[in-house]
Formats: sequence, C-alpha cells, structure tokens
Amino acid sequence: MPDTANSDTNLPYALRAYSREDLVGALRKMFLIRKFEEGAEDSYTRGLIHGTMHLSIGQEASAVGSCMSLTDADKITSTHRGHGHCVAKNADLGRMFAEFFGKETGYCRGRGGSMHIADVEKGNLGANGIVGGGLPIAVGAALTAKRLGTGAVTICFFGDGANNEGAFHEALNMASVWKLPVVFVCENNKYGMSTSIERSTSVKNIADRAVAYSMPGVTVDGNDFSAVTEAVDAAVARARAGEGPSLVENLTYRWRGHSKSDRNRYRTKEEIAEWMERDPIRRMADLLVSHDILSEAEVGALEAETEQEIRDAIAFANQSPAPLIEDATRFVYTEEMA
Amino acid sequence: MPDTANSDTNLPYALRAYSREDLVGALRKMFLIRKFEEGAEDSYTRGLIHGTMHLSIGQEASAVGSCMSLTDADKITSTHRGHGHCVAKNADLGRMFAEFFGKETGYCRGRGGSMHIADVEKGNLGANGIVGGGLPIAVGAALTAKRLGTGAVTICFFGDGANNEGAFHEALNMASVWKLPVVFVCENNKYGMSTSIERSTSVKNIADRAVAYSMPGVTVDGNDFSAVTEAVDAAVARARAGEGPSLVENLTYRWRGHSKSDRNRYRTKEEIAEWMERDPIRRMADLLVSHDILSEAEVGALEAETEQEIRDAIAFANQSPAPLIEDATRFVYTEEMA
Amino acid sequence: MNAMDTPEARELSYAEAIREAMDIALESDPRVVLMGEDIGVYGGAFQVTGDLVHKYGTDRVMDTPISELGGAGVAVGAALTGLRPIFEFQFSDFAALAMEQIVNQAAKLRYMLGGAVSVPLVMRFPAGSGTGAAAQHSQSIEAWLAHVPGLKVVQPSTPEDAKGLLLAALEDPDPVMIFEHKILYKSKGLVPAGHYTTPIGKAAIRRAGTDLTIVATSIMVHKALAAAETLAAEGIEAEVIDLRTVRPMDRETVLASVRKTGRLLCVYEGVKTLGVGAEVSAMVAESDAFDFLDAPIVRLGGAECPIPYNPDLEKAVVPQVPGILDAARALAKGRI
Amino acid sequence: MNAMDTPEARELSYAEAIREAMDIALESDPRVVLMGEDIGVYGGAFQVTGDLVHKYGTDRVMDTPISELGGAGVAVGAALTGLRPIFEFQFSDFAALAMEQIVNQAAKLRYMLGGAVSVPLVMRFPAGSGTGAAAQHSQSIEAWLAHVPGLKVVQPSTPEDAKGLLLAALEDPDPVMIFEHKILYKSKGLVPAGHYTTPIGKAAIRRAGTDLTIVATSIMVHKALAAAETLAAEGIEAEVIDLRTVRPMDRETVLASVRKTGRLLCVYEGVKTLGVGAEVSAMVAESDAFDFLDAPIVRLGGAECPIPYNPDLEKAVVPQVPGILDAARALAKGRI
Ligand SMILES: Cc1ncc(C[n+]2csc(CCOP(=O)(O)OP(=O)(O)O)c2C)c(N)n1
Ligand SMILES: Cc1ncc(C[n+]2csc(CCOP(=O)(O)OP(=O)(O)O)c2C)c(N)n1
Ligand SMILES: [Mg+2]
Ligand SMILES: [Mg+2]
Repeated sequence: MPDTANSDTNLPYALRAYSREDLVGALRKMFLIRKFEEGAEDSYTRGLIHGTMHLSIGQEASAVGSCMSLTDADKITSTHRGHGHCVAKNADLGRMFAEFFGKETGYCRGRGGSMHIADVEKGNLGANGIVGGGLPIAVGAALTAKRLGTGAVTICFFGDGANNEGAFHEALNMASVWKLPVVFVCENNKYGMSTSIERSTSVKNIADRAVAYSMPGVTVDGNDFSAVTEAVDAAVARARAGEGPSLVENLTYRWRGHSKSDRNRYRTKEEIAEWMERDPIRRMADLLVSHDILSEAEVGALEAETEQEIRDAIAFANQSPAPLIEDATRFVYTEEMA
Repeated sequence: MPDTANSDTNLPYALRAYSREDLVGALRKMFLIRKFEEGAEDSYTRGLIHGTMHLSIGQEASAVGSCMSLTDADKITSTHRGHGHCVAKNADLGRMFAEFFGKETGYCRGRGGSMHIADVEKGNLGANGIVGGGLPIAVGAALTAKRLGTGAVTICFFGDGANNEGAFHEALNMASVWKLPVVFVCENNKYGMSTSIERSTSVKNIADRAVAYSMPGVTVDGNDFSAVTEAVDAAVARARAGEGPSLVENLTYRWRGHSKSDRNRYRTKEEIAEWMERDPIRRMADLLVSHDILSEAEVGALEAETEQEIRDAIAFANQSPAPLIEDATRFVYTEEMA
Repeated sequence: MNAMDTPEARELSYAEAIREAMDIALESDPRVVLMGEDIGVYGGAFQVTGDLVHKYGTDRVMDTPISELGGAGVAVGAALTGLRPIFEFQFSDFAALAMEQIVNQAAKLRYMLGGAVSVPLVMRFPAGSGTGAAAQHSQSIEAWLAHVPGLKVVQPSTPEDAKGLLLAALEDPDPVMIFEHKILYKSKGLVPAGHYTTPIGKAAIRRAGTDLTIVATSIMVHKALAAAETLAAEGIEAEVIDLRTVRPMDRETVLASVRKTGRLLCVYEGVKTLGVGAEVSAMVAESDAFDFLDAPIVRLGGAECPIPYNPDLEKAVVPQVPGILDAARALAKGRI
Repeated sequence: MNAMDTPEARELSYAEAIREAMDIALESDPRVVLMGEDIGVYGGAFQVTGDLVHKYGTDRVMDTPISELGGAGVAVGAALTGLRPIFEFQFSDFAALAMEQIVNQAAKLRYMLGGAVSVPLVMRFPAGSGTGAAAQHSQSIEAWLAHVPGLKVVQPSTPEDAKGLLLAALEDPDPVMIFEHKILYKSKGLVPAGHYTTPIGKAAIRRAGTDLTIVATSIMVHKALAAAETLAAEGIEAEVIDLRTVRPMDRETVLASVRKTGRLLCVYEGVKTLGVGAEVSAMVAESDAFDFLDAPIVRLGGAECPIPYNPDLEKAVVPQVPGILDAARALAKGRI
C-alpha cells in the first residue's frame, strides 16, 4: 500500500510513496525472483525439472513494482512467464520449486508445473499456458469484486505478443464498458517468442491501443521500479475508486531465450548486452543506495540471504514426495465422478 | 470505377466522380435492394421462406456506395445482413430468391439460404452466419491478391456489433502489419441485435479504433450515397496503390427488426421514424433530381421497373426445382468421399 | 422426482421451465448472475431469459458485447472468484469461438491447480436443427465437450429435466454444460414448482420394453418414444432410455437394459461419426453386456454433412421417426 | 508405396520428412504459402519449418502474430481465393481458439455455397503428451475435427507417411487437418526422395496377425507394434493397423481384419470417452463384422483427466506398452 512516507516531490515516486521496509522488501523480492529463476535454470540443467519453462530474468521490476500496492485480497492473473508475478504476490518458494519438481507439496501438487503455478490464497489466480488466456479471466475476477463489493482490484499481466489475441480486445472492451476494477499490465519485452513487435503489431506501443477502449494508457520504463510503481499504483487507485480499468505498459526485456528450446536467432548479442546494462535489480539497488536507504554492503547481504532462501526452497522441494500414481485422475472434479 | 465525369469541386463527390449512367445504375440498385427485401419479407409472410432473415432496408446507400469503385475481380465479404451487398455486387435476383426459397437454382443450391448467399463469380465471397466470421477471410483474400499480384481489392463489410469480436482485432492488426489491400467497412446501425453501441462498445465511433491498427479511420453519414462513395473510393484507391488497409464507418440504421423474431423492445418508434426521414434512397433520388440527372418522373419509372424485376425474380424462384433429397450430402467434399 | 406425483406441478414449456430455474436461482443466491448476448431487454434469442432483467436488473442479467471468447472467459474468472454465472450462448455453434476458455481453462483449472480451485460455471447452449437457420446455427456439438474431462454435459429432453438439471448444475461445484434443443423450447410438460434437482449423471428410462433398447438424447427421445408406440402396435416392445447426461454417462442404466433386451439402437442428432452414440455403442461393446448382444449395435445419427437450409433436406439429414422405425424393426427381427 | 522398395529412400526424421514435403510444395507451386507463429527465423516451435524461410523468404514462410483465430481465418480466405496455405498451429491445443474458422467456415463453406467453392487448406497440429508441457500443451483433440463433415483428418505415424500425407493433402481440394505427434518429430525412418503421396483415407496394416486386431493411431502404432513383438513371443499374433486417416475412416481394412481375428483392441492417446477409438469400436459393432467378434471390443485411450505435468503421472494417463500387453493378453485369452 502506498503511504506518504516522504513528501519531498523531487524524490522518485517510490521513495515518496513507500517506507524503507517496503522498499527493501521490494528489492529483496527482486533478488528472490532472479535467484529463483537461476535456481530453476540450474535445476533444469541437472534434470530435476521436466518440460520447459519461461524465465523472466531482466523483468523483475515489472513484477514487483506492479504488485506494490496490492494486498492479498487483490487478485492477479499471470502468464507463462509468471514466476516473478508469483513471487511478487508473496508465494512460498519451496512450494514453487516443489511444483517445478512435480512434487505433491507443489502449488499444483505437481499437476501443473511452471506454466500453471498459482497461489490462490495470496490472490494469484495462476499462470496460464494459453497466451492471452488470463485476460478475460481477470475481467471476470474484477466483475466479482464489483458485484460483491469486495473492493479488490485485479492486475492482469500479459505480454506484447498476447496483445494481438482477440481475447485482449474482448477483455479490454468489456472491462471498459462495465467500468471494472482491473489494471492491464503489459510486459512488453519486445518479442513474442521470436516475433518482434514491429513484425507482429500495428502500433508502436501497446499502450497506444488504450484509446480503442477509452481507458488511460501509459508506457513506462519497465526496468525502473519507481516508474512502474508510479504508473500501476495510479491505475490501481483509479480502479479501487470505481473509475474503471487502465492499461500500463512496462517496457522491459528478457535476458534469457523464450524458453528452454530457444536458439536465439532473432535478436543480436549486442541487443541483449545493452539491455543487461539496464538491469532492473542493479538500478533498484542503486536507487536505494543513492538515497541512503541501504548501503552497498547491506545490498550484498540481502542478496546472499536470498540465495540461502533459494537453497532452502530447493532442498524442501527435493525432499518432498511425488504424487501417487493412483492419484493421477484426482482433482478433475470437485466431487469425484462415480 | 470513378472517372472524373465532372470536375466542378462544388458538386458532391459522387457527381464529380461518376457518370450519369453509373449514378442512375446506383439508384437503380438501391431500389432493387429495397424491393428485393420487401419481396422477401412478403414471401416470408406467405410461408415461402423458411428460417429467418436479416433485412437491410434503410442501409442501401452503404452497400451500393461502398461497392461503386469495385470491379467483378474485386472481392467482398458480407454479413448475415448481406442482401444489399449481394445486389450491389451485381448478383442475379432470381438466383437470390431461388436461394431464399431453398431451390436448386439458388446461389447455394438451396443449401445456404439468406445467411450464406454468395456470388463467387462476381467476387462476393459470401454472407456469413458468424458475426465477425468474414473479417479474417477478407484479410486472406487480400493476402492472395497481394501474393499473386492480381491488383484486386477486398471490401470487408461488418457491423458495429461485430467490432467487439476478437476476430475484428486480429484481422485489422494483420491487415495493417502486412499492408494488405483491404477496406474494412463498418455498417454502424447503432445496434447489434438489441444491444446498442453505448452498452457494448468502449468507443463512440467504431472508426476511433482505427488508430489501434495505424490505419486511416473515417466516419461518414452512411445514408448519404456520395459521402459513402467518397470515403470508400479513397480507401479502395489507397488499397489498390499498395498503401494498405483502411477503416470506413457508415452510420446508418435498419428500419426493420434485427430478424424476423425481433419484438423491438430496445428502441423507440420515434427513433425509427426519425431515421426513416433520412431514407438513403429518397436522398439519392433527390440528389440526382436536384442536379438534373433524373427527373422525378424518371425516378418513378426506375422504381416501377425494379418492382417488375423483383416480380420476375420471384416467379423464377417459384418455378425452380427443389434440390433432390438424395443429394442432401452432396457438396460436402469436392471429390465425394468413398 | 416424477412430475406426475407432485401436486404443485404445472404445465410449462421447456423455455419457461429453464426461466423458472434461473428465477429461483437469482432469487435465492446473490452470487448468481446471467450473462449472454441479448438476454436482457430482448429476452434472449429464444426468449428463454424473457423478462428476468426487469425483475433483477442489468447487474444480474447482463447483456454482453458480441464477444463469445471474452464473455466465456469473464464467466470463468467470475466463477473462480465467487460468482455463479449462467452463461448463455446465443446458438451452440458459437461455442466454437469460446472453446479455449471452456476447454483449456474452465475444464482444466481445477486439475492444473491440483484441486486448489473449482469453477462453478453453468453454460447454456441452444442447439440443434429444425429452424431453417442452416449450417452455422444448427449444429449439435455436445460430443466435443463430452470428450473433455473436467466438464459435465447434459441434454435435457423435458421441461421438468430442463429445470431440474439447471438447478442441479448450479449446485455443482464444477462446470456444467447444458445443451438445450431449440425445437424443444416450446414443448410443454408438467414441471414441479419450487426448487428441486434432477441428478446429473443419471439416465431416465422413459418407456420400459423387452425387445430392444433405444438410447436417445434430447429431441430424439421424443422421436424414439413416438416410434416405440408404433412398434408396440406391431408387437415390438422398445425400452427407451433418455441418456440426459452425456458426461458422466450412466453406464449402469444402459447396460442393464441391454443385458435385458440384447439389442441396442442409439439415436442422436449430432453427426453420426464420433457423435454421442459412438460412445454409447463403444461403452456397451466393451462391457460385460457385450455377451448379451444378439445383433450389431445400430446408430442413427446426423448425416455426414452440414445442416442444409432447404427444409426438406434439413429434415432428411437428421434421424426422423420413420428411420427409427425401420432401424428398430430390422434390429428386432429374429427377436420376436 | 513402400519405402523399402524405393532406391532413393533415405533415413529422415518425421520432422525432416514434413519439412521436405513443404520444401517440395514451395518449390513446385507458387500458390503454396506457409503460415504460423514463429515458423520463420525461429524455425517453428518444433523446428519443423526449420530453415525454409531462408530459402523462400518471409512472403512464402509467414510468421503470424499470436492470433490463432484470425490467422486460421486468413488461411481460409487465402485458400478460398487461390493460395494453398499450410497453416501451422504451434500446439494443437491452440486449435481451440480457431475452431470457429476451422469448423464453421473452412469445413462448411463448400457445402453452404452449394459447391461453388472449395477450400484447399492444410493445417498442421503438433499434438500429444510426453513433453512435460502439461494440460494446455499436450492434448490430442483430433476427435473434435473428425466429428466434422467437410474436414479430412489424418494422423501420420511414420516419416514416410508424414511426407506423403502432407503432399496428398496439398493435392486435395478440401481442408485437410494433419495431427502430428510431437514425440515422433525426432523418430527416424526411410523416406522416398521427391514427390509422392500417401492416400488419404487408407489405413496401413503394419503387422499381419491372426489372433487379434489392434487398431492404433499416431504414436500408439509404435507402442502397439512393440507390444505385438512381445505377444508374438508368447504365441499371440496381433495384426496391427495404423489407421492413418480418422476421417474418412478406412472401414474395409479394419473390418476385414476383425472378420479374420474376431477380436479388436483400439489404442489411442486422446481421452477415451468419445476419442477416435469410440468411432472405430462403434463402426465395427454396427458392421457385419460384429458377427465375427468373439469378445468385447476393448479400448485403451487416454485417462479421463487433463494431462498432468509430473512425468510419471503424465505417462500413467496415456496407454503404454505394458497396458497394451495386458489388454491384448486378456482379449486373446481363449483364442489361443
Ligand atoms: C494461444 C497461444 N498461442 C501460442 C502460444 C505459444 N507461445 C507461448 S509464449 C509465446 C510468446 C508470447 O509472447 P508475449 O505475450 O510477448 O510474452 P513473453 O513470452 O514475451 O513474455 C507463444 C507464441 C501459446 N502458449 N498460446
Ligand atoms: C459469433 C456470433 N455471435 C452471435 C451471433 C448472433 N447474432 C447474429 S447478428 C447479431 C448482431 C450483429 O450486430 P452487428 O454486427 O451490428 O450487425 P447488424 O445485425 O446490426 O447488421 C447477433 C448477435 C452470431 N450470428 N454469431
Ligand atoms: Mg513478449
Ligand atoms: Mg449493428
């Protein structure tokens, strides 16, 4: 929740809006996401993880910054590239790894894996294997909030590629017509798999499409924690006030390939290197250090601490039991079918 | 084809762009559409027509005006409310009635009916029972034209209601990214069935959405033949020149209910009466009379002539044979399946 | 529940019975919302929602834009978070636009999330031919959804069941797909007043018989019953089973009947190949009832073509009473 | 055509064989275009298109936006007007987004227009489980499309057929849907060079046998053949039929085999209920081959659940060789 921890208007928004504790917590989450995904990558290489996964390394500011003003009562819908959202929404890392390892202690009891990870208690309605799949679902969650008067806001994460799905159009239109408390957060990392925005999308910025839904649309530097927070917090506040949906576009970049099978033929090493220079975590750390919120040493300690958390989480997952084969068809129905 | 029959720039566009013969032909087609649909309505009442149908009475200027600069090599995709488009694209009225009467001589050999009427020879790829169904198909036709270098343009008709389908979004985006020779003509008659634009659509004018596809978008008085022609001709010329797609919105109104089962609970008698005042046919006739292209008497004669044509067409349809029951499963495959 | 025994049963049409169920649900459960195209002031394309919007307002009876995929997805998201949406497709054919939300999301969410959620969603699909609306407005695609674990699929054939199955669907924590036959909307029958449920997953024996079993769905139940009357006059006693639920299928009722009669005729309107009757047939052919079969299992389904517009062709491509009679007579030959 | 007899046959993978077919088509027919997500420089999610974009350019090998419905519709419109599109879905699961264009448009246009058009469209669907990609990326939904008149549906199991069926599909004036199994992409086999076609609508007897008939599709053909080897060692001779085409089904090949063996086992990966095996079973049960059946018709299909992520569960929910062996042994009991 944004408070007005500091009212000096020369300060970046986040430093004005959030307490030291919140800010350090945010940096900590960004580290956790990075380390979590590095840990997942490493586990994959060691054969502990089956299938594929989509890493969001380089996009941490978008996930954490967008969720800053949410409570556990607020919802998010996430994407195939959803580990960051999950951590940002306070998931347990052990249960996340357990899911990746296909264990019964995982968030989906090993049935879902990386592409379906969810944490309903914390308001994360789930990653989605279908590009654009979460868009109308988010609108539905917002409809519930409005009808039942819960005051909850839903953040709908989606990618630049997803914005060309019909579901995007239908979802934004309905959210606007019905004035629902939902914030559409586009994580524009320049590519949908191998296909660049230029080759797939008839506008330069996804936010340019907001006008077609009569909602505010804003494009921000998605690697700038404060900029993300400022834009999304305003949209969340608007939603909470009953003024309807908004579209926020976070310009960011994924350092890794699209998935484990990406041969990286569609972008240059230079482009990747350039974006690695804009590391959102380093920038957040610099922000906090330059404003005397943390020292470099404290940043280092924080990072080390998160590494340990990841090791513990992996250990938990490793030690967890696998689902029983006999249970393969459980959870299809709520009351098991005769 | 627009020629520069008259270069006096104070004249309405259509009078400058088209010859007397073309203009009289256009009025004639508008009468034919009106009489055709009145004939269909009457035949329905007499039980000659099965099922339902969607009349476009009141929208004739949109159909005829939009197709003015097309040749038979150019394509259109039409909608459930497609009789006008079909006539505008030079269909044979006898075969149209025959289709409505379910006869073997009909455009679809009685298999399709009003909602699937097509005239492929003349470039009409067909009405469509699926709202929005024709949008991507039109883009595909334009892709063919571009790949094979045929120079053909495709006009894609669709309604205001259709613009909320995901297919609209996906189709316009692809047409724009690939710069295809297609013109999207929205016939905005204020309602999708019973649901008004205000209750269904997050923009005031459908053309406001063109910006989301970086294409020109223009809204015109769809009951003004010249205004429609001016806007669509420009878009067709642009498409033909290889400059890509456009969106033209014709504001119009259907006098009749949505279909035969409409109880008209969602609009007022006053609204209908007001729009009947703006009768596109009367306006076109007035235009031609006021510019000495036709006399009132000639207009009357033209109208009477079209009435006779309709009677003849109905007679043809009536006398035509029905399909053979044994042939019910013909035409599923091109080479009949074993 | 048998309508005959219920003092407060009244004659209602199938559409009225469905509306009554929705009315009861809206009245008694604030979480229930209706969503669909033109279900408000228009009353629905088939006048099923009728005047409900006047009683409950546009917040509870919501006209959606023409956005089947998005609309279905909104219903999924709403169901996931606490509402109880009843989503009406204007024609079941338009489900083709929403298969992703129905199949990839609604049906699978509970499983994919390891049981952490359920999706209490009801969808209504006006289905079938006979209205002259041709190929894109006349399909019977219940087999697609019945192929999908996570969904339940029902096809009421009577006003009583139409109401009871809808109320049962609303009590079900999982997504229930209701295929309603358009031609049945005006058909009448006795319907108990008030709240009751018809169990999902239970077939109904509509007519007892000993010579052959006819398993029919939806409108075909009525055609099968009409045929059975004629057959009885010829001395052939057909047992007519109304399958009612396609998934999960009531195996026991069907198998018990086949064990008794030794002959099975499946009658359904959907395309024959891979239609519901394919499953009924295969289910019997792999069961212990196989040994009781005295003749091949016969299927009468829709012809292998889209539904044509011409009314005579339209009738010709789905099973009709004379075809059922011919098939039943041929099947019963040797038996009597 | 039998690859063994053909001097110029080389060992290729299933993916390479498909690519070779597309290469031949692009080379010889200027109307052919490939469309799909990431089929250009990325080479396709499963590297099936590979480097074709470098040879033919982005006008012939077109990356589409992530717009399955629209993309499929563009392909329909292109096919209708003179191109010969080969449309790749990245995963067959995403067909759920495009069912409207596939089913309501492509399949029905010719019929609805009384034969005035045809839609020479080829669609490719990477299908099936085994990749750890869970419920939304592992389905086998060929039964949906095989239920739809107007479509043809094939499931090649070998590199040779993968190439030959694709080339046949391109010569077919009607829409042909090709379900390719992802796990087969890397499997190798002899593939004739140059142009040839594998007939659509013809099953292949992969192994002759007398004791039971196994009708299998796609990857299950290989599992059935593996099981047949073990069975042979036990003295049970299974005839293994690779169905190859689901619609139109090669009834005669299946029926002739069942008349000979008297026992039928259907093995398919799709969900058992209303999967392809339901049709095979029902087709046999209603045929004259019924009288030759000595035992119930057994189906081994996918379990009634979405595909789980955990690899052991994932294996457990689709038929595997041990399960086929058990079913075949039980079925053959009494025969030998
Ligand atoms: C409906 C659908 N189409 C295609 C895919 C395959 N796919 C998975 S992620 C992806 C790219 C998505 O791009 P974007 O939305 O920009 O998200 P990013 O991966 O860049 O985070 C594609 C094509 C899918 N999962 N679902
Ligand atoms: C996909 C789909 N959804 C719903 C319908 C039912 N329907 C037919 S026409 C129509 C209204 C269409 O409105 P609009 O696009 O404005 O065209 P108009 O009827 O006003 O000409 C509806 C809802 C349909 N045929 N197809
Ligand atoms: Mg992206
Ligand atoms: Mg309209």
